[in-house]
Parts: sequence; structure tokens; C-alpha cells
Amino acid sequence: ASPSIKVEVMPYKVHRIEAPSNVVETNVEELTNFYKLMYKMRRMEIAADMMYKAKFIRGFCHLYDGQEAVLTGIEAAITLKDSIITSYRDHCQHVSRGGSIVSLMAELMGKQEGATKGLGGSMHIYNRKNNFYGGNGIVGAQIPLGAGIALAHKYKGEPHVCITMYGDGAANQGQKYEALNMAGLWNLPAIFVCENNHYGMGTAEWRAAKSPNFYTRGDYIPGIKVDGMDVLAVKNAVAFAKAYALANGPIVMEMDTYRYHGHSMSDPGSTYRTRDEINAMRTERDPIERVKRLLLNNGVDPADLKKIDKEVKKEVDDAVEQAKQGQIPPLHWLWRNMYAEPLGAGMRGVLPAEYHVPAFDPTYKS
Amino acid sequence: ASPSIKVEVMPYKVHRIEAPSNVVETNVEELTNFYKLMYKMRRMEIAADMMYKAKFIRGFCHLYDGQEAVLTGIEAAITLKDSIITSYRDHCQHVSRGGSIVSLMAELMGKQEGATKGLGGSMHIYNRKNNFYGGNGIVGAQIPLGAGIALAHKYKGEPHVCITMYGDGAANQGQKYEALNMAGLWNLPAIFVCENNHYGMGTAEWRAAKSPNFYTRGDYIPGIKVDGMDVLAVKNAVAFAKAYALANGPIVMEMDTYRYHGHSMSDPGSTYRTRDEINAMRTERDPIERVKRLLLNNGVDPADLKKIDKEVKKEVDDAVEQAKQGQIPPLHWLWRNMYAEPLGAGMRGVLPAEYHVPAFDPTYKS
Amino acid sequence: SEMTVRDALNSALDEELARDDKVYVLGEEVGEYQGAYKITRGLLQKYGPDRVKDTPITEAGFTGIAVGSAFAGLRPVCEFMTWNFAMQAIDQIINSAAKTLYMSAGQINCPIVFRGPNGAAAGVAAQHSQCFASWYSSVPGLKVLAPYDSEDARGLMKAAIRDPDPVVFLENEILYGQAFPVTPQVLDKDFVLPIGKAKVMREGKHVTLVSFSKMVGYCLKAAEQLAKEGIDCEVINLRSIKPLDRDTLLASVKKTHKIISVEEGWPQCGVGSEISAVMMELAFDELDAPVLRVTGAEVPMPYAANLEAAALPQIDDIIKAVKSIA
Amino acid sequence: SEMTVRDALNSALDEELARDDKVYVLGEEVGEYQGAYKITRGLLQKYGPDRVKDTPITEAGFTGIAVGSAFAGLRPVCEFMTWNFAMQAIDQIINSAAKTLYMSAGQINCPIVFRGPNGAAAGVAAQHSQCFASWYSSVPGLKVLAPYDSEDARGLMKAAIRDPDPVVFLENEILYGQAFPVTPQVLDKDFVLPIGKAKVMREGKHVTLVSFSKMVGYCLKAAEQLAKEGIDCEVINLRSIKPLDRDTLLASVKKTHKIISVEEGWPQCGVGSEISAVMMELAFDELDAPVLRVTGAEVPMPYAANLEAAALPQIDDIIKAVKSIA
Ligand SMILES: Cc1ncc(C[n+]2csc(CCOP(=O)(O)OP(=O)(O)O)c2C)c(N)n1
Ligand SMILES: Cc1ncc(C[n+]2csc(CCOP(=O)(O)OP(=O)(O)O)c2C)c(N)n1
Ligand SMILES: [Mg+2]
Ligand SMILES: [Mg+2]
Repeated sequence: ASPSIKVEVMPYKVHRIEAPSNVVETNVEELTNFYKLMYKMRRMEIAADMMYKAKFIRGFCHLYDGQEAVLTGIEAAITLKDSIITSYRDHCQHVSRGGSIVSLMAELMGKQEGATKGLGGSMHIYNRKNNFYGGNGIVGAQIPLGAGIALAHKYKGEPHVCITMYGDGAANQGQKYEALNMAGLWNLPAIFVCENNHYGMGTAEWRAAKSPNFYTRGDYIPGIKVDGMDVLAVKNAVAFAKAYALANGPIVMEMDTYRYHGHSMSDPGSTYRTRDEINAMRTERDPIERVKRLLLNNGVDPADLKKIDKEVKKEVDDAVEQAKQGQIPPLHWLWRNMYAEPLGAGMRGVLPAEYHVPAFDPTYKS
Repeated sequence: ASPSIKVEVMPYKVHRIEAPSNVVETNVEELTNFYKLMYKMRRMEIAADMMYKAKFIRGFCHLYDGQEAVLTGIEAAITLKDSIITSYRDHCQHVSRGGSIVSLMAELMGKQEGATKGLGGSMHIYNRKNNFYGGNGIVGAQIPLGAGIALAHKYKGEPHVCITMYGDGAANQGQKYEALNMAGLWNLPAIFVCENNHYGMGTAEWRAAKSPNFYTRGDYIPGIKVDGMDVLAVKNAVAFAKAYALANGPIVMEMDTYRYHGHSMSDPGSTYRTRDEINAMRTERDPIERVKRLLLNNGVDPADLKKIDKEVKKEVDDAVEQAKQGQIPPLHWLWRNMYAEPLGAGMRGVLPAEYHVPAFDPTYKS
Repeated sequence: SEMTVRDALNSALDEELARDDKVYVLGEEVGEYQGAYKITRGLLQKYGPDRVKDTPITEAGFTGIAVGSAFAGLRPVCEFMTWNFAMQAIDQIINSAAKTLYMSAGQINCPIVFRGPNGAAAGVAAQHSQCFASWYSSVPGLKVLAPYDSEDARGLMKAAIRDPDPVVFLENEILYGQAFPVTPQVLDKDFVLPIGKAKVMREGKHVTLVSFSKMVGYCLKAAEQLAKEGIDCEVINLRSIKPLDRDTLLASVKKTHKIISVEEGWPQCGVGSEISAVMMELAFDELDAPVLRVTGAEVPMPYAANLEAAALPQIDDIIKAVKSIA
Repeated sequence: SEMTVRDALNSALDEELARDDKVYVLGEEVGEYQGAYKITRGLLQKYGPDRVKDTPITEAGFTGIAVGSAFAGLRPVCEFMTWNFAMQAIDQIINSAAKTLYMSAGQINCPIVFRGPNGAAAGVAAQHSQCFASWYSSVPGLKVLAPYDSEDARGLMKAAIRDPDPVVFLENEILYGQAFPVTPQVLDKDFVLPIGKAKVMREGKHVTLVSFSKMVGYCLKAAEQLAKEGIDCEVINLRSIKPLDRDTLLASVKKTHKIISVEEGWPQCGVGSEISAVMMELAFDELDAPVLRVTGAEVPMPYAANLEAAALPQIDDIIKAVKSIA
């Protein structure tokens, strides 16, 4: 095992709870893994951007580049038995929860090799096996859903938490306050992670929230504000929050982060914020560069990182090519998996007297 | 004018704001009016209870006895140009906003002489002329509606506030948090009055709210907690809140009060709380008895109060009798006032080919 | 023996809670208060607060929580005090519960029952009287059931709880206290009715009456009276509004060649509209008369008893409609 | 001259904001961002932040606020980024906006327009593609409009804003960028179309095609192709789904004796079901063939382009349906 490194992260701001230490332990091996995963996420999203512009991808497509440290730090602090649910900005959860880049890219391209067989698209990707509950297109809806998943963990007596990710825009949704109240009443092992990337579409946080201190917005529920551009700060805080949530109940985390791209592909992302702001984020707070510096400062050979870069790029490029070779779904897949028990009942097609009995066939063998 | 009396009320609890003085000025005349109005409310609700049990009233019927000081104190601090909106527990607003007891009773009995012509019933009573917006049956829905009425006041440049009344149960509704946020962002002259009668149906406040300190539940919005069984405490606090709201924007008020009856007529109101609790409220905190004591301590002749009692009882009894004599609405009123501009379009009746063009006729002359 | 619809629902819930510890009940006042309409009476005492959960009055939130827990393998029975209040939560019912299995390519199913009284009760006016049968039945991914009698209530509730998909279960407050005869078979703890199948309540050869929930009783009464005048009605209880049992309807129309739908909901785009459209498309040549709809009047529900009655189908209306084509 | 539907909506909003200072616009991104789909472009700059209000992403809340302000005399135009998101606010639309005039015995009207894109766009999958025409059209107290071309968009939007009742205004994202010819009359600042009236877009004698929104264009194209084969279709653009212009439909059927409805929404209890039922009840003897429905397939909308196309009516489907009865 590589020797322990101690890193001081930005002190946490807290609300109704005592802050954990801001000295985080790590090592070269862990940092290297973080670097790899975050760089993979970055390249994936850049590839998605290119593929979208080349018209291989359609509809809504929301990219995560800039925010990689949040998810990477979360995954480092929990296990695949803990659950995650998020919004439509869900590509990276797919890979962090064990999905392949090929199946992500194929999904974006609407291919049958896709993570959801071309049925779901960019916003609807899941991994039930590894407790990733998607991929939810309605702002705020995932918040009570996540509390419900936490309830299931507790109900079954499992020592697991559910991480519910949502944006600064979503943080104003009423259903969040309803979910927080019930999570509090029932002591659910629920971690509410507000990814504050400072904009909900084109609206700056302070224009949408009278109080943009999202870590305090649980009011009577404790909260912690974390530098969401620093994977170590995130890892440490989530480990703390997980222990807290299992012992006591819900906690709110605000991750101070940034999205480099526009909100979705139709948003250039530059009308409501300045180029300077974006550039400053990239040069001063980029989560990948931060880990890279740490690695170099701890004696890692720059050539090793270059090698990783090259491998990751190739992996992503290959995945894109492979996805391009994928097949579009056969038409009869329209009539699959509408019901787990279809009862033999015919569902109507576009034309009269055209009825189809939808099969339940999650393997799409038929 | 009768000489000023200074009364010390229970000190206010406050959240993010400085408390107003808890010494309230009043006089015998004002107190006498309070006494009259509150006793009228009390008798009305008792009459409604009896009429319900005698089957003159049907459906849902929610009584306000016990809570009279809240509305009476509010009305004392605002004018009829300020707006009020509330829940289904709306009988007393009808009279405080200038409606007659006859039209209230007639409405409860589904008569055409009713406040809403027998169309609305107990839960749907309004007085548009005097800015009373009902009478809303969906828990929580009146909260954004009230914020919207406040918005209209501000938009039109009027120096008026909207008082939005809701219960401790409703206080957990997500739409309240959405409305508070927008009211805060837009500095709306909105006063959110939580009537904490400690139960939402059969659920005690602490079983429904992780934090039952409702005056603090605006979080970043200031709040004040008031003895809602003391009309002077309410009057004083609402005057303070009105000035605050016009100058600054929204404020939350928690009125500590109690409902003597069950939630609605189908609830005996005694399975989830003890007889002792109810009796203690009646003997120790009754809002009418409190004013009565003040009047007597300030030299009012008990006979004068007895006289008022008698007059009020008679007024209510007469109103009940008059309402009983009312007519049931004619059948063609089914087809009135569905649209302000019905466009001559036929709406369908129960049977095929039976179409009716609904008239817009708020006077029901036709 | 006889059993009320309330007891039928209560016993079905009780038995299913006993049968499968993944089943739990949540909603406003379901626990300590024993249910606003006492459908959950005794269950808290028997199964404890983890399995009979009182919620705050926050429909969007607790529905989302229930759906999330179903994604994660529990089997919630989510009570709405009435279906009117479910409008605050309808996004979770449609976008989360109904669509996720399809969107997730079969990965995440949602075994949940949404239940509560639907449609008009007595004297509760416009905001508390809406029928949601047509809305929910339009949504692929949902199953929509509406029991009429105690047999339906038991058999369909058990079927709904055991079903792996989201079921919208539309009860009727006025029927809760009504007692119906039940056979020993109905009382069996494994008495489960098939979802998607209608029941012919009365055979007849002249006109088919098709309805659901409380209106089934009205149709039966109308049929009785009409029988005295020599008009022989077949009465079909839909039980399942989605899927709709087209086969049973078609078989009946092939016999009677005349069909009338009866529902308490509004006419436009109602359940009756669908039945009419299905008959058009699948039985046009069988029809000896137009398919007629008897429906709730197209008005927000008024409070006064006489207006309320005028806004809802009465037995006489059904008789009139039948006579107009018989 | 030509005008896109986007510009038609934008100019209508602009002129109505200028005409009546009680009119204001609110919704997510309507101001500084100029509208998610740029329908409100330039309006913030012209009318300022009190009349063009950006809201947080809190549909229930801002819809309730808009409705409350309408009760108090303002005339809000409440934008939903898409109608899918209005499910979070549907209780305010139905229980507050639609029912209050009736419940208040004519005291409190609600002059409000709820607007935004409805139904399927391109590649946005199951949670962003639902058509709500049938649901809203079922509700007495609401008026429901769906423009097809730029004339519709201008004339109906202005009518909706000037109307004293709540109007549900269902736009279509794919049409926003489409340009249509407009006459000088359409460009008049007082060009107002009557609510409740359908428009015959094309006269014909063999088969009536009735639809709304984007499908009107498909019907016109289908009619063109069928004309080449000697089948002469009449094409009706509903414009108003509530009230439904039964007279225009009946007049057409009296001529063609055959009618087909076309919509992108789901079939069960859809707008087509209602049209079918109305024909049954009011034109049974006129019908030479069953009323047919061409509808969106009964599935949550899939993402892949080929499946999405298969889930929605195509011009060929309309042609097939026509030929099956022509
Ligand atoms: C209920 C609802 N309203 C509106 C939208 C449209 N919409 C999609 S994402 C978004 C912005 C969300 O911002 P935020 O919560 O900050 O998340 P981020 O995109 O920044 O990750 C909006 C308005 C939606 N999907 N759902
Ligand atoms: C959205 C909604 N859910 C449930 C109900 C049923 N209901 C009516 S009143 C009530 C309790 C409300 O309690 P609270 O807000 O404390 O007001 P109170 O009745 O005590 O004045 C409930 C659950 C409703 N009308 N609306
Ligand atoms: Mg954001
Ligand atoms: Mg209460």
C-alpha cells in the first residue's frame, strides 16, 4: 500500500452539527484512482458534446464536466450497497456504478446496446443491481424518491444510506421540504446532496433562492458545506455524513461546484455568466488539475499521468466508435417492459384495432 | 372615547426580528367590540354544530370555536382593503368581513340565500368586495394563493397586505416553502399566519412536524410567535407585522391557539387528546373569558355583558330560523357562473344530447 | 354472510400485511386515528408504526417516498385521504411510478398501490368530488381498478397489493358502509381477482349497461325496474378501467347490440367516451343504436343536495337513457 | 408575408402586455434568459422585471401565486417550461383556477393563461413528452386551446389573454420554428380568434380528418397525397378543445359521413375518444363508417428516434386509416 498522505482541505461550513476535521488522509494509489475516474468522466462528457454536435445524439443532454469531484468523492466514501439517485445529469453515475462507457455512449445514441436499450436516453440511465436509481427528468422529484429508498434500507435493516443528488435550482422545490420533514421524523438514513453549481439553467442561485446557503436550508436538519471541486473534501465529508445518517437520520450537504458546459446542449452557457468566471473556475478550481498537482507533488512521474490520459482517451474514443457501430432497437421493443405483469392485455398502437401485448422481458431476448 | 387601558400580554417569541412591545393599548369600547364579535363567532359555531347534528347541514363542516381571538385580533389590526385568505375553516371570516349570520347559516344549509347561494357550502365562502378570498378546501393551496394576492396589492401600488391563514398541519406543505421563497425574493406584503391549534385532524403537531416551532419555519424569513388565545396579543402583533410586511416583505406568524370542537363534524375530537387538555384550555385560556375578565376588571357592569350575550344569542338564533326558512336553489342554478364568458358553448348534462349554456350571472337574477 | 366494503378493504389489507412483510401502509391518519374513513382500523395496533405509517399532510412528499421505497423493493400501500388530494402528487404517480419500468428498460419495477376514495361523496362540494378514473386510465404503465362490492374490494385489493406494477385503486366513500353478501370463497385469505377482467353482474339480452364503482349498483337497480317493463339489461361491472376488458364488452354487445356507459365523472374524455370509441372501432356493425353515455354533469360539484343530485346520474336517468334506445 | 409560430406568440404577448398593464408574464427563464424556447424574447427589456418575472423552479408555488394574483384582478400569463412540469401544479390549475368562479357563486373569476409546449418534442423521452389535452379538456371551468399555425398562435393567444377565464394554452415545441403565411389582418394588434370555434383548413367531401396542434399539418399533408388518389379529405383544426366545436364537426360529418381523429396523445380517454362519443350520440345515423382514432401509441415515449417515430402518428398512418374506410 502506498504511504499515507495528509491533505488539508477547505474548512467545512456547518449548520447545527460539529464540523469534521478538514485534514484528509489519502495515498497515491487512491489519488491515482480518483484521477483516472474523473478524467474518464471528463472525456466522456467531452465526447458526448462532440457526438451531440455531430448529431449522433438528440434531445436533452446534460453534461457533468466540472462537477466530477462530487460524485467521485461520494463513491469513495460509500459502497455499491449504498444507493444513489440523481437528476437528468446522470452520465457519470452510470460509470461510477459499474456501467461501461460503451453502454453510456450507445444509450446517448439511442442504440440497443445502450444502458437502457435506447429507451431512456441521456436522462434515464439506471443500475438497479448496483443501487443506482437514475436518471430523473423532473426537477426535484428525485428528492422524495431518494428519501423513500433510504426508508427501504432502514425498513430492511440494512446499514446503507441513500445519496440523493439535486441542483441549486431544485433546492427550492417544495417536495424537498416535505421529504426533509419526513426524513427527520422517521430518522431516515438519507443524505441530501445539493450540487450547487450556482445556476439552474440560466438563473443564478441568488435570483432563485432568497437564501442561497443551501447547507442551511434544511433548517432543523443539520447541514455541511463542502468544496465540491476537491474530491478529498467530498470524500471526507460524505464519510462523516454517512456515519451521521446511519446513527441519527438525515443530513444536508451543499457541494460548491461548477458546470463547465451550458445547462444542456441547447444552452451556450455564456449569456448569464461571464467567460472570465468560467475560465477562473477552470484555472483555479478544476477538480482534476487539483488531484494532478497533488500526485505530482507526491512524486508521481508526469509520464505516468500522461499514460493514464492516453489510455482513458483511447478507452473513450473506442467506446464512442463501438457505440456508433451499435444497432438501433428493433421496432417491437416499443412493446416491452411497460408492465412487470402485462396480464396479456393489449395496448393500443397508433392505428385502430392494432393492439399489442407488451412483454415483460428485461433482457430483451425476445 | 373611553380611556386607554394598558395590558401586558405574553411576551412574543421571535425569529430573525426584534419583538414588538408586549404592552398593548386598548379601551373598554374596543374590548367590548372584541367581546361581541368573538361571542358572535362562538354562538355561530355552536349553532352550526347543532344544525349539523339535526341534519340541516351536510358534508364537511369545520368549526372555529376556541380560535376566535386570532381572526378578531387580525381584523382589529388591518382594514377591509387588506386581504384575507384561509382554509375550509372559514365561517368566521365571513362575518368579520361583513357578511351576515343569516347568509352563513343559509349557506351551510345549502339555501339560495347563502353566502355562495348554496353552491359552495361550508368550505367555500368568499367576500370579494371586502377582499376575503375564501374558503379553500385543499390543505396548503391557499398559501401561494395568498402570496399571489399580496403580489397583486404590490403590483397595483396599494398599501395593503394579504393575510394568509393556515394550520399547523398545512405548515409542512411544500408549496408553503415555495411561496415563502418567492415572497422573500419579491418582497411581497404577505403575512403568513399559522394558526397552530396543535392538531391537524388527529395528528399532534410534533407527530407531523420534525420542528413544530412554526414561527421559525420560514427559516430565512422572520417570524413571531403570539398567544393566539389573547386578542390583544394578536392585534398588537399583526399591526407590527403589517408595518413590517409593507416595508420589507413577508413575515411568518405563529398563533398558539386551540380548537374546541373536533376537526370536522365526523371527528369527536377526543380520541387523540384528553378531555383534561380540552377542559384546561377552556378554563384557563378561553379567549372570550379573557376579554370578559378584562372588561369586568375595568369597571364594566356584568349586566351589560349579559345583555350583549342575550342579544348575540338572539341574533344567532334568529339567523338560524331565518336560514331554515330559506329556499333551496332552483335546479337551473346548476348552470350558472362556470365561466365569466361562457361563449355560448353548451356544457353537457347527465344525459346524452342534453346541453346547457351556462350563464354568467353573479346576481342569480335569472 | 355479509360484509361491508370497509371491512372487505380492511381485511384484505390486514391479510396482505400478514402475508408479506414487505407490504406497508402509509398516509394521513392511517395509524393512530385508524384511518379518516377507518379503512385501516386496527392495523397500527397489529403491525406497529413501521408498517402502518402516519404521514404529515404532504402528498407530493409521501407519495415520492412511497414510490422510492417501491423501487427499492418494498410494497407500499399509499393512502390518499381522498383522490382529490393526489393531484398534489400526480407527478410522482405518473412520471415516477408509471414510467420508470419502461424508461429503465425493465430494470426497476414499482410494486405500489395508490388507494383512497374517488369521486363524489355527499355534500363535499367542488374541490372534494372529482372522479379521476379517466385521467389515470389514460396512462400506460398504470393499472386502474375500481371495486363496487365487497367481493371486488377484497379480491381486487389483494390482487393490487400482490401485483408488481403501480395500481391506482379508486374506492367510493359512500360504498364503504354498504354491506354485500360474500361467499366463503371471497373470505379465503388467497382470494384474488384477476386484474383486467370485468364481471357480468346480471345477464340480459336487450341493452348492456357498463359502469364501475357506485354506479354499478345504480345500473343493477335500473335493470330491476326495467325488467318489470320487459326490458332485459345486461349489467357489466368493469372492475378494471385499465386494462379495459374489451372482450367482455364486445361479447355483450354482440348479444344486445346496444350499450350505455354510466359513470359519475365528467363527460369529456371520460371512461364512457373511451367505451364509445372502442365500440366504434371494434363493434360498429354490431350496434343497433348509438352508444350512449350517462355521466356526471359538466359542472364543478355544487354543495346543495338538490343540485348535487342533479349533477350526478340517478337511477331514473339510466332508465331514461335505456328507454331512449330500447 | 410569413411568420414563425414563435414570433406569432411573442408578438401576441408583446402587444397584450402593451395593451393592458394588468397583464404580466411569469415562469422559469422567461426574463433574463429570454425564455427556454425564446417565446418571451425581448419582453423583459421592454416591460421590466415587474411584468416579466423570472421564477424559481417551483411550479406549484408560482402557479398558486399567479392564480391568487388573478383572483385579485391581475391577468397573469403563466409559462410552464413544458406542460409536463405543470403536473406539479395541477391542483392549483384545477382546484383553484378552474373551480373558484363556480364555488364562489360568480364572485371571483380567474383571468389567467397557462401556457407552454405540450406533447412530444424530439428525443426527450418519457417524462418530457406527454400530451395533456384530454385531461384539461375534461374540466369544466377551463378553456383549452391548441394553436397549429401562426394565425392560430396570434389570434388564440390574444383571445386567451383577453378572456376572463382560465385558459390552458397547449403549444408544440416542434412548431415554434415553423413559418406560416400570415395576412395583414392576422398582424393587426386586435386580431383575436373566437374561443370555441374550429377552423376548416381544407374542404373535402369524402372523409373528415379532425385534429389539433402539429397533427393538423400532418392531416393536411395526408389530404394532399390522398387527393392525388382521388380521395377528398376535409381537414378540421380544432383550435379549441374545450369548448369543443361540435357544430363544425357535425356539419362536416353530415357532408362526408366519415370522420377520423388524429392526435399525438395516448388513446384511452383521449380527445379522439370524445369525438367518437360525440359522433355516436349526435351523428350516429350520418355515419357510413366507424369513427376511427389515430393516436399516439399507448406507451411511455421511448428515446430512440425510430421507436419515437413508431410511437407517434405519421402521415402514412393517417393515409392508411383513411383508406381503411374511404
Ligand atoms: C419540475 C420541472 N420544472 C422545470 C424543468 C426544466 N428544467 C430542467 S433542468 C432545470 C434547471 C435545474 O437546475 P439545478 O437544479 O440547479 O440543476 P443543474 O441543472 O444545475 O444540475 C430546469 C428548469 C424540469 N425538468 N422539471
Ligand atoms: C392536500 C390535502 N390533503 C388532505 C386533506 C384532508 N384534510 C383536510 S383538513 C386536514 C387537516 C389540516 O390540519 P391543519 O392544517 O392543522 O388545520 P386545522 O384543520 O387544524 O385548522 C386534512 C388532512 C386536504 N383537504 N387537502
Ligand atoms: Mg444548478
Ligand atoms: Mg391544526
